[in-house]
Amino acid sequence: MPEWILYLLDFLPEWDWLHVLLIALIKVVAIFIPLVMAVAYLPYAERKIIGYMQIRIGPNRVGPRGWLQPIADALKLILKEIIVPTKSNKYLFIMAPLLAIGPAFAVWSVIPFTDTLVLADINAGLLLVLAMTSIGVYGIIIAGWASNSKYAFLSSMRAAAQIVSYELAMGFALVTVLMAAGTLNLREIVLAQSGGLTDWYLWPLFPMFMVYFISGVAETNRAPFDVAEGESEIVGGFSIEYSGMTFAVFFLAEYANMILIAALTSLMFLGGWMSPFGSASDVMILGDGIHWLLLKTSFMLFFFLWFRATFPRYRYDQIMRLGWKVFIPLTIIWIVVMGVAMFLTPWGYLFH
Amino acid sequence: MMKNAIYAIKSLFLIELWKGLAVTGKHLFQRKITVQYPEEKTPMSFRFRGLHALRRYPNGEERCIACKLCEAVCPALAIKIDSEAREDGSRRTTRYDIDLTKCIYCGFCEEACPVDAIVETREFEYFGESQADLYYTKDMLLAIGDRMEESIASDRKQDAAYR
Amino acid sequence: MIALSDYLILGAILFALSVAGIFLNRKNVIILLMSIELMLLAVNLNFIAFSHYMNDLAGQVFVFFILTVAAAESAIGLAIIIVLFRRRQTINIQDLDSLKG
Amino acid sequence: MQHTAKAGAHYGHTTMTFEQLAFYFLASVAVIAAGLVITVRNPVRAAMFLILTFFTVAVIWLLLEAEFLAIVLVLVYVGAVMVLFLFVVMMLDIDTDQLREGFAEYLPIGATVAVIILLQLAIIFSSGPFDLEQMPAPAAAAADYGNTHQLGLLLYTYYVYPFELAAVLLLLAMVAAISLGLRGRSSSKRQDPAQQVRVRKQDRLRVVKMNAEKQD
Repeated sequence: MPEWILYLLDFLPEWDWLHVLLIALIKVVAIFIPLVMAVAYLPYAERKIIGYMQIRIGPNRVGPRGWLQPIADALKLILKEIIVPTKSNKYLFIMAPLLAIGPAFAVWSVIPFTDTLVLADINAGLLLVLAMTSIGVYGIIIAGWASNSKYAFLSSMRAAAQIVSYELAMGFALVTVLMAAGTLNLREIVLAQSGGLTDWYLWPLFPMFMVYFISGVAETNRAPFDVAEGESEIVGGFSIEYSGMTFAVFFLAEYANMILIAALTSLMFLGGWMSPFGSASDVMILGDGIHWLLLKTSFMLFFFLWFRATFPRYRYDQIMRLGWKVFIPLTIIWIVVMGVAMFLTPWGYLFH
Repeated sequence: MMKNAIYAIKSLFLIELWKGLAVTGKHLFQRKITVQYPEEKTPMSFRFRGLHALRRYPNGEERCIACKLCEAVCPALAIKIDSEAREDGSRRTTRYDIDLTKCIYCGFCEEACPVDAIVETREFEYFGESQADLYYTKDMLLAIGDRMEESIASDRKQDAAYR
Repeated sequence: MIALSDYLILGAILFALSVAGIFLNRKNVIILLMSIELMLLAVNLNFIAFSHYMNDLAGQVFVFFILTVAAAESAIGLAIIIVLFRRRQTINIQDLDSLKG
Repeated sequence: MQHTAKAGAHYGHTTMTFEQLAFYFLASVAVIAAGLVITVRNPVRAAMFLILTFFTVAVIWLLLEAEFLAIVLVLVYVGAVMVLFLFVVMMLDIDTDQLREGFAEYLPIGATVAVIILLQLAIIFSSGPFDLEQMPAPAAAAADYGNTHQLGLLLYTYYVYPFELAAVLLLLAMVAAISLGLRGRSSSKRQDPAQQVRVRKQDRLRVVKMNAEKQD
């Protein structure tokens, strides 16, 4: 915290709580603004990358190479009218986007960006992440129900069942990480992976890495698991009745969740801010630092977009089968095997 | 047995999925084929069916003889024709309207016309701010014909060999 | 500093509200289930407050078990409600009188 | 550095600490939300207010340094059980008006009973043994104190049998709920994706070779 901010705080009334609140607020804003910028530019990146994969060039009209496209989109969405359907449940209809975006941003409070740069370094950070992501489902359920539309309702039912199912696989995959690291604290999980490329949990837990990331794609309702949007079958899903700002907020929530899953994957399995060259390399850019986390997160985000450009949509019952009958048994068996290996066999060092 | 084993291995390592990703990944680096539309345009066939036009003979006489074949053949019922005898006794239209919001650009009117009066030009960049703007009357169609006679004639000439 | 009595009174208010809820929504099984959840929450709050002020984790262990039981209870309760609704097309308690003796 | 020391000195004579403010704010939100749970007309809104109650109480538990249980409350209740409630409320076509009959009729007695319970409890709780002198607030835990760790140590040693019993209970509940839900659903057009995926061309398609025949 810079000195001058503390100095400014000194002019305020001498209420303890006000200082605590203001300092927390400043920190929150410092995380929130770059995050919102990233969320705004992710759709642009998506359109560009998917365009390139389809041998197109994507948006290139607004600003040089289309760089101002997100701003134009945001302006358009802000200026549009918010239409509330006549027979909808008005309060819940307006509240649903907030319920969707709140948890998506709240989780960032425990994400460590570097060893020291973390808003709330709490011991049960991993649990908090799981708890917060599980709340995100309410926005979708309430949106579908409050819209008073068949398509929206069907979609919200689909989305809710899908999110709840894949949360289990995700949680179990993370249990293997915490078994290996021996802590629930996200910062310490990353520190346990220090050393270099070969010390990341990616290698000993490779199947769990795959399960976690694929579950993450399903959890965020992204292609090829985007049956909740399903333009061709349920005409746009739970956000069908939303327009203008309310739709934009859903949109932001989806992309914030994507970034979150990518960041968590890099923290859990790819060594977070750790340099792949190990601590031996002390050259400025090659050493540990926040840029590695950003790089890894972008890399995982690229996979999200790549999947969307490649795979056709799954059928709903196949999605549920994959979650319940493949991923959850796989993770449970892996946990048992790993536990036995760690404590009863001499190969336990593989997982530490 | 062997087949099942191969199948199991394939699905375990997500072989097919990686193949799919490889295809899209390869395309990421390919040369893009997007045409920058208003500045660049794709080549266009001389048979392109765009905005309609009514043609005249070189001496200035309008070709249409009000036979109403186009009106009859139009599947979208977009053409409306009224006719009357002119002072010199020849049969000519008093009204020839095309509702472009109904037209499906099938080209049947062109095919049906015995005197090559109604034709479809290559022009497709036109617009209207209201539906009424897309209701083209005889004068407007004749004006288009006058304006584009050159390209219309050359297109017909190119096409003549295949008629 | 917040006194233990503050937490206990908050628990008492929540408990009293859930008792009132059972009186007021006598016919709606779902709201009844929600009231019971609320009641358990009030009890859990007391357990945790005591555990904190007496420096004894046993209270939290108890809360853990209460949460388990409550989750099981609501899962089975909701399953029963669904079966009931499928059969009788209602969840009004007063209509469920086919076993009157 | 001097500066922060000065700021710290101010904290001594403030009227209200952040903790107190947070507690009273959260407590009032929890009470209002709980009141709305039992009075709103729409069951979906009741469920949403119950979620709000759970959430605020979870944050109050954080004040009590029970972080594991607070997060579990959010994870299990808000994240799973209340989703189940919402599912049931939304799927069932409930006639709310009929279910609200007798609300006004039972309001006096319900309120009376609630107030009596509340008064009794409040008199006991505020009578002395639970105030700050008799029961001082324990010192804030050290930064490296892991509530989850401590609770885990206790659960897997002293309470290991009850813990296993609870696990069995949950399994039982799961089996019971699934078997209740699956009863009498033979009409559903269930498909087996594994079989569908395994279908090969030669199972379904037969190419027939025929000689061309001359027509008359």
